[in-house]
Amino acid sequence: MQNKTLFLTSAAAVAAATLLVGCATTPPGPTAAELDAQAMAMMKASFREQGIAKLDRIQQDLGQSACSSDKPPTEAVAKQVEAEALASIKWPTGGQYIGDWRAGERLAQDGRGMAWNNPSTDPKNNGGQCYNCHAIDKKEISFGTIGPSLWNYGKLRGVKDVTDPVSAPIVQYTWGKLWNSKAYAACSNMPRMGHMKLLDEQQIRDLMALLLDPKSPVNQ
Amino acid sequence: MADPMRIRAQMAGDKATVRVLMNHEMETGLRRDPAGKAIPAWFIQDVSAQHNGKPILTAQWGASISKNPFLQFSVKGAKAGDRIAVTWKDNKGDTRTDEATVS
Amino acid sequence: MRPIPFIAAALALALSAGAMAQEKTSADGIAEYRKMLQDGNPADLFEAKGEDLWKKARGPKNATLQKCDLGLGAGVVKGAWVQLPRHFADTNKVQDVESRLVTCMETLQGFNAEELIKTPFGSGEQNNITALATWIAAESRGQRFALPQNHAEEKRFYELGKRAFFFRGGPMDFSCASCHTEAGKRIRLQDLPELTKNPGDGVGFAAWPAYRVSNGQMWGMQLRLNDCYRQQRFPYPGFISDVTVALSVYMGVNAKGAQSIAPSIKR
Amino acid sequence: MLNRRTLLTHSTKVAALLASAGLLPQFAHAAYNAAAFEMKTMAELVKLLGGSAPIESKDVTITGPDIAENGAVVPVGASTALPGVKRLLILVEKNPSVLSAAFDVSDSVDASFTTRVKMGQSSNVYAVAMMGDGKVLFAQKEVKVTLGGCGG
Repeated sequence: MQNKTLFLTSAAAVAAATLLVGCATTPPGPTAAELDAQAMAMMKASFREQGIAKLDRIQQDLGQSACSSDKPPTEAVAKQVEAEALASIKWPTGGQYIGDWRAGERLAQDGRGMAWNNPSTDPKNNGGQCYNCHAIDKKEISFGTIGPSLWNYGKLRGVKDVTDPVSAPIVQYTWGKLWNSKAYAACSNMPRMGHMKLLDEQQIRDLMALLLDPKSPVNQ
Repeated sequence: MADPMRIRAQMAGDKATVRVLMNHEMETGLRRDPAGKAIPAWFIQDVSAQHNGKPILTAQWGASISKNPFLQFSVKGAKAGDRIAVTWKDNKGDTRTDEATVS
Repeated sequence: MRPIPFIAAALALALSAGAMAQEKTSADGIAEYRKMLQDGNPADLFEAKGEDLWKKARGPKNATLQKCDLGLGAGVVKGAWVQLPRHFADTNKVQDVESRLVTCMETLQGFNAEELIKTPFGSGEQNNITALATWIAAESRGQRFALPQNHAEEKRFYELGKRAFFFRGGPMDFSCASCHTEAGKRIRLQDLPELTKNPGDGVGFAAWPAYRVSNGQMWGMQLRLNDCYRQQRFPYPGFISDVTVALSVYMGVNAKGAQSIAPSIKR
Repeated sequence: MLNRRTLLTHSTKVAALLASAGLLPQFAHAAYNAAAFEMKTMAELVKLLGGSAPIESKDVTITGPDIAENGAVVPVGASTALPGVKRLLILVEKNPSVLSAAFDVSDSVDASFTTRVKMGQSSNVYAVAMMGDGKVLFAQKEVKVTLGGCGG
C-alpha cells in the first residue's frame, strides 16, 4: 500500500514536471501546494491505528492545521481559532474553581496518558504532565523549560484569597488556559486539557489549587 | 547460547585496565509483564577473571546490577600480549567465557 | 572602605543567581553522570553483533550482506551512514539505513520484506536490523553528515519531511516542532535538540543509533521516531514508512556538517 | 515477599549447581551466598559475612554521580589503597536487597572495581572494605535519582 502511494505520488510529480517542461529552462519540482497535498497523503498512508490511538488523531482541526508550518497563521485565522477556543471553555460546575493542591502536584508530576500503549482514554488514567514543560514546585529539580516557570504563580499575581472577587480575573484566566490554552494563543504549545478530555473538571480544580492556593508549596 | 562479551584490556603504566560489557537481561524478578505476570529473576551471579590462565578475581552479583552489565578492574603485572579471560554464570546455570589480548 | 561596594555587589549578584545556581548544579550533575557512562557503552555489544551479521551467510539464500549497496557502491560501509537517507536507483526510492537493509536482506538473503516490516521492534529479525544499523553507523563515527540533495526525489522528501515535522495533531496538539524548534529547551531534564538547523556535533540526528539506559535497548532512528510519535500521542507510524524516511531526510539535511558520534548512549 | 520466595528457590538451585561445581573450577571455592543478597541493611550483611561493626573511613572510596539521570543505570565504583583488604562490597541502602556486588580481592588485581547498579529511588550508596583482620571500613555517598521525562 505504501509502495502504491509512493508510486502514485511520484507519477503525479513526473506528470506535473512533463507538463511544465516546455516553458521552463530547468525542470521544476512540485509546487508548494502540490507538496502540501502530497504531505497530507503521506501522513494518511504512513500511520495505522494502534490500541487507543486511532487514525482520527491525524485528522486536523482548524487550529492544528493553522499551526502546522514554520510560519504563524494570518492574524484573521489566529483570531478565529482563539475565539472558537474561548467559546468552547466549560466553566466549572457551581463556580467551584479550586481543588486539592496535593492531588494537583501528583497530577503535575504524572506524564502518562493517551499514548498507544496506555489502556484507555479515560482522564482518570491521565496525568497533567506539567513538569515536562514547566518549573512548578521549586523542590522538583527535574522540570522542563518549554513553558514558563510557574513557581509562585498565585503569589506573583497577588492572589491572597482565591474566593476574593479581586482574584476572579486571574482565577478565570487560569481555568480557561488549562481548559483550552488556544483561547489565549492560537498556536500555544500547551495541550487543551479540558477541551480534549485529557483531564476532567476535578483534576483541573486540583491543578488550579496547585497554582493558586496560597497554601500550595508553589506559593511559598 | 548467550551473546559474546566485549572485553577491552589496555596497558596503563604497569597495569592493564580491563573493561567488560556483558550481554545479559539482569531481570530482578520484581517486575511484571504487561499482562501482570511476574517476570522471573534471571541475572548473573558469579563473575571471575583469569590472567594467562591464572585466577585473579571472583565476584558475586545480585539482581540489582544493571542490564548489559559493565565491569572495570585493573590487573597488576600485566603486559601487552597477555590474555585476560572473563567468565560469568547466571542463576539459570547459563555461562559464558570470553577472552581478550592486552594491548 | 573600597572593597565594601564590591562585596555588596557580589553578594547581590550571588543572591539573584541563587535559583540559577541550583539549576546549574543539577545540570552539572547530569553532565557528570553522562560522562561516567561514556566509557563502556553497551552499544558496543550491538555493534559487534551487527558486524557479525553483515558477514554471516543467512536467510533462505544463505548469503552475506557484503554485496549490499548502502549508497557508495556494493559492500562499501565506511562513510555510507552520514549520507543516508538517499535515493537508490534500483528501488527508485529514498531509503534510510533500515529501509535499505530490508531491501538487501530481501534481494541478497531472500528474506520476505513484508515479514521483516511487520516484525515488532525488539524481536527476531528486527533486532538484527537494529544491530546492523548500529554497526553501519559506527563505521562512520567521526564523519560529518552530508546527505545528497541532487535527485528530485531527495529534494521532494526533504520538503515532505519538513511538512511532517510541523504537522500538528493528536489529542495533545503536538508536532515534532512543539519540542524541537528552539535551542536550549528541555523536557524534564532532557535537553531537546533544535532540529530545524544543524544542532551541533553529536546532537540530534548525529547521535543515533543510541543505547537507551532507561530500558537497556538499542534504538535506531526508526525506533527513535516511532517513540517520538508515541509520545506525540499519534497513531503508529509504519516501520520504514514514507513519513519516517522523509523526517530523517529533513533532519539529516539540516544536520549537514554535524559530526556523527553514533552509536551513542542516552537516558 | 516474592523476593524471598524467588531467592529460596535460587538457593536450592545453587546448591544443586554446586554439586557439579567440579566442572567450573574457577567457582569451586566461591559458593553463591544467596543469604547475603537477602540482607536489608549494611549491619545485617556485614554480620552475616563475619565482619565486625562497620566504621566509616577516609581510606575507602566510593565513586558515583551526585545525580543519576536514570536509576536503571548508575555507575558506582569501590576502591581502597589499604593493604590487607579481602573483599570489596557495593551496597545501595534503599534497594530491596542492600548488596549489589561483592568482589574478592587477590594480589593480582587492584582493590578497585567499577560497575553499574539499578536504583529504585534516591539513596546512599556504600563501598565496604572487609579487611583480613576482621575490620570493616566503609565510605558512603548520596545519589539522587531523577524522574524521567514524558510518558515513559
